[in-house]
Amino acid sequence: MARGLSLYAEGSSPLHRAHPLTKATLTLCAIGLAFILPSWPLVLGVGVALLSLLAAAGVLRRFLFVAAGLLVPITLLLALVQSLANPHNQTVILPLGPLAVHREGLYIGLLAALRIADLVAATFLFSFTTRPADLAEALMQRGLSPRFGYVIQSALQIIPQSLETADRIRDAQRARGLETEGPLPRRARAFIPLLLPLVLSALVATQERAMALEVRGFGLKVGRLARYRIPDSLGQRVLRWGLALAVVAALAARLRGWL
Amino acid sequence: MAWLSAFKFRLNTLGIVLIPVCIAIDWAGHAIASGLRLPLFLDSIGTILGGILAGPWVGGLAGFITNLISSGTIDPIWQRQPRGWIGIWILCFLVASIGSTPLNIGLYQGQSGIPFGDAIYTALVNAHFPTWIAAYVDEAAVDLPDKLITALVAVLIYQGLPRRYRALFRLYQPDDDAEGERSPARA
Amino acid sequence: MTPVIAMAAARYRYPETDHDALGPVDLAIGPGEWVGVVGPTNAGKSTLCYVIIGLAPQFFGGRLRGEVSVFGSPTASQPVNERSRRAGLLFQNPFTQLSGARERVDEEVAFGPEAHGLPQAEVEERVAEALRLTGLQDLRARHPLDLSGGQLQRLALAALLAMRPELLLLDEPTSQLDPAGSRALFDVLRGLHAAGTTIVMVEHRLEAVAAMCPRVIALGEGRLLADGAPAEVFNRPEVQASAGIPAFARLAALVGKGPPLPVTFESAVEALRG
Amino acid sequence: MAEIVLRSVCFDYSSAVPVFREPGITLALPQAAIALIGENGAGKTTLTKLLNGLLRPRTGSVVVAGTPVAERSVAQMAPVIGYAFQNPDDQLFERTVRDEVAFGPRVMGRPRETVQAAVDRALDLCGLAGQASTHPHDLVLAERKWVTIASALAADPPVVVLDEPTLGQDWAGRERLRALVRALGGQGRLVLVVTHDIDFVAQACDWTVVLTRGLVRYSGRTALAFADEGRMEEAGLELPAGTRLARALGADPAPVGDEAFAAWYRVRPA
Repeated sequence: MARGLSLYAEGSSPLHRAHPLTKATLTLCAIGLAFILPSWPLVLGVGVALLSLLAAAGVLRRFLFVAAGLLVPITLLLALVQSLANPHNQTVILPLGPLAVHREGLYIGLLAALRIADLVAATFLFSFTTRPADLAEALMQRGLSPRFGYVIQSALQIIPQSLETADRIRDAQRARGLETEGPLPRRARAFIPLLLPLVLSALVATQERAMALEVRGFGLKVGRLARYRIPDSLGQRVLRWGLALAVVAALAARLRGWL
Repeated sequence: MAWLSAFKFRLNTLGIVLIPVCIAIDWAGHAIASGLRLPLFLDSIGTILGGILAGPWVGGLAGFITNLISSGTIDPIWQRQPRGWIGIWILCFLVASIGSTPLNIGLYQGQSGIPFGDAIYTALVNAHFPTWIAAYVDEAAVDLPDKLITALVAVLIYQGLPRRYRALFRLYQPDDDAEGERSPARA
Repeated sequence: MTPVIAMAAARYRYPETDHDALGPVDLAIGPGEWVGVVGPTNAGKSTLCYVIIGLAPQFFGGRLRGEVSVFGSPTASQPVNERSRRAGLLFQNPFTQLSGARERVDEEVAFGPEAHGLPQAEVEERVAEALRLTGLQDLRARHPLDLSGGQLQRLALAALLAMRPELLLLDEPTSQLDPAGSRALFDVLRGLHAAGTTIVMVEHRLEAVAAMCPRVIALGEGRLLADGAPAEVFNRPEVQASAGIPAFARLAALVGKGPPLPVTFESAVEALRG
Repeated sequence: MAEIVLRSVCFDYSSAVPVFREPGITLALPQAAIALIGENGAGKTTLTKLLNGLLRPRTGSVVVAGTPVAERSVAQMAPVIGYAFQNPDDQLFERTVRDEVAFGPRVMGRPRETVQAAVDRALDLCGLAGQASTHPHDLVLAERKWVTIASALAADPPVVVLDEPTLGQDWAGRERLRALVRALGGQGRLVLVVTHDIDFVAQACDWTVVLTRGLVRYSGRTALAFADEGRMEEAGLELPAGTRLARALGADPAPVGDEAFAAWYRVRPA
């Protein structure tokens, strides 16, 4: 059973073993390129590169499964609204009463959808292959305060727990006679009895957890030592700088009108 | 301007532990709302509550991390008065709608991705309004009722909390350095 | 012999309340003692733990009067997180005292030693030791939330033991556990006691206190009602009226034995045999 | 008249791990104070959740107080069967203990005066009369647990389920709970106590159900429930204090419960 709010999938591919900062750079640069590059073949190229990386990490099938539910409605909505309403619209493909489907808007909508697909693929590539604990550790080794490291790690753990608590609360309140089905006003009235126990018990837990952490020495002003070494390499460093330069170059080229 | 002291950065262990909890409440609020099939997000209740309880940094960091709006720009003491509550709503609404619009323009050609708002967008663009106005109204039409109810719920929850929790999490006191009377609790 | 815990006329009041939750209390607990603390709900048992560890007043605010010192230094002068090097407090709820930020049992145990800035080799050594003492070696790679309640409470204990505390306070450690979970926790405590750790344990299961703790103190409305050997303390009428009577003493009384009533299984068998 | 009847109830959370496998659980429980005991994972919680429809059986039927559960929603079962779950913090949300206890009967749409009277009665029974206007979260855990018990009683249901009610209770709390469970059982209600506290079972419950790995191993008078030591061990349970003591003194069969212990001791062979 997955316990943290993490999509991390165990694996041993080079991507799994890469330094978290390398993967973070890769993800951010891929997103940057997807939005800087102006024409669809280039944006598609970024997507294909990301897909092959997903395949290399052995998570392509999982990505397609998760992404489909996310991307299909966005694509439809973007294509529909932009083809109906976009300042660049000129060429009518299909008249629809007072509105009309336009070629330019359709292209713009689909290009935007393609960019979002790149963004989603890049994000998933990162989260499928990176353990959140490793990311937090890597950031802390680069100087992030351990308190913020705690916030990041704890948030990822606590969200799914609170969703489980929400299920238990729903059971308890229904057993007391609370209806959670039916017309909208009745469902709306159920919101507070379902949410408030969660808030209150979360505050109880916060107090107890804060006390327990103090008792374990949390917040001591001591030099924090690395928990474990996260392997980095010259190659990865070169790759990180190379990717960053590529984004800068693409931006410059775009601004200069070379692309 | 005494209330400016609320922005001084400080976080104790309790504040640190509260941040992920607020994020979790954001998520749970949204999960419960969608479980009940309510036509609202209600996904920033924890953020606002964190802001009211422990001040701008807790609320702000929670909001920032949930990648949502920040309640962090309001003074918590001011928030405890009724006229402040309307302020919370207006502010959350403004922060959410103004913050989201450039993002929507950059990512979604100005759409909010909510059919109701996007219908307004379509109408405005076809009436030859500039895209950024259409994009803002699209987002605002979605945020206005949602943030109103979110802020209302958060304030209601805050008022319903046992006094000891209201006091326990308060990192900012009107009389900030007063010793002793910090929080009532029982054991 | 310097006491581990020394309290003189100690009184504590939570903020915004109009009565002392604890005190006045005079108490001295020496190294290696195992003291059971009994008393009804709201008698001040948890408050006693908070005062000794320093959470009251450092965390709660409020007002502490009289003298409280642990290992010879007054609690007021030392932050709780610094005291954690020598003293630990185990809470009632095994779930809320986990850091909530770690995904493995051994990483959770390492949280404290890391916060103390210990070198990695020593952290690992301490984690291994704490897991061994609590019998969790085989579960070290599990996610904490996949453990049972009893295992979770032993994990919380292991997280404290990794700091190698000389003083261990336990605030109703078994109140959320089933009998098997409680038995396993008590077994760990017996080992720690034998190894010389000073233990102060708040516990509602009077039979367990009578069987394990050589010394018992009974609290009522914040004050010390009795302090002594279990057989003596549980025979005091004022203790019986507030903290209650261990099951074996109740059964002996039922058939007209005592006083003094036997408080453990063995002594009850002996008393009732005659 | 049996208040709870389960016929051939099979249930699984996922088909890989059945909780109640073929041919399913068949069980009839009378109006009495009933203990449900068994090791962790035996299916105790699953069984209680089948009684109000929080879980629905794969096959078989469940009838509670004459009401077939399959035909009702969970909320519609609430007037019939009241629950006090293990963790009070999963349900408390009102601003006063009184409002919290009134929540159930209120959402059931009962008239205000009826609710008032029922709430007062429940608060009295649970020793909360003095704390009616306190915020539930200003009470300690053991007291919050009493608020959930009062909430379960306020709707005046013929069947009450208490999940681990003795956990965290002090001695006085246990005594009050024992009196309450006995009284409810004596009033012609069915009170089902899910517990690991075997002393409490011996003192408060007339009837005991032993569940082991999804099978009903025993359902009958508490006095005879602990005769089979192998069964107790399998269920991960100790013997009650009195039973253990009598056994050490040579009793066979050993008495269960305080009165039985005293009676046995008086006439024991020297």
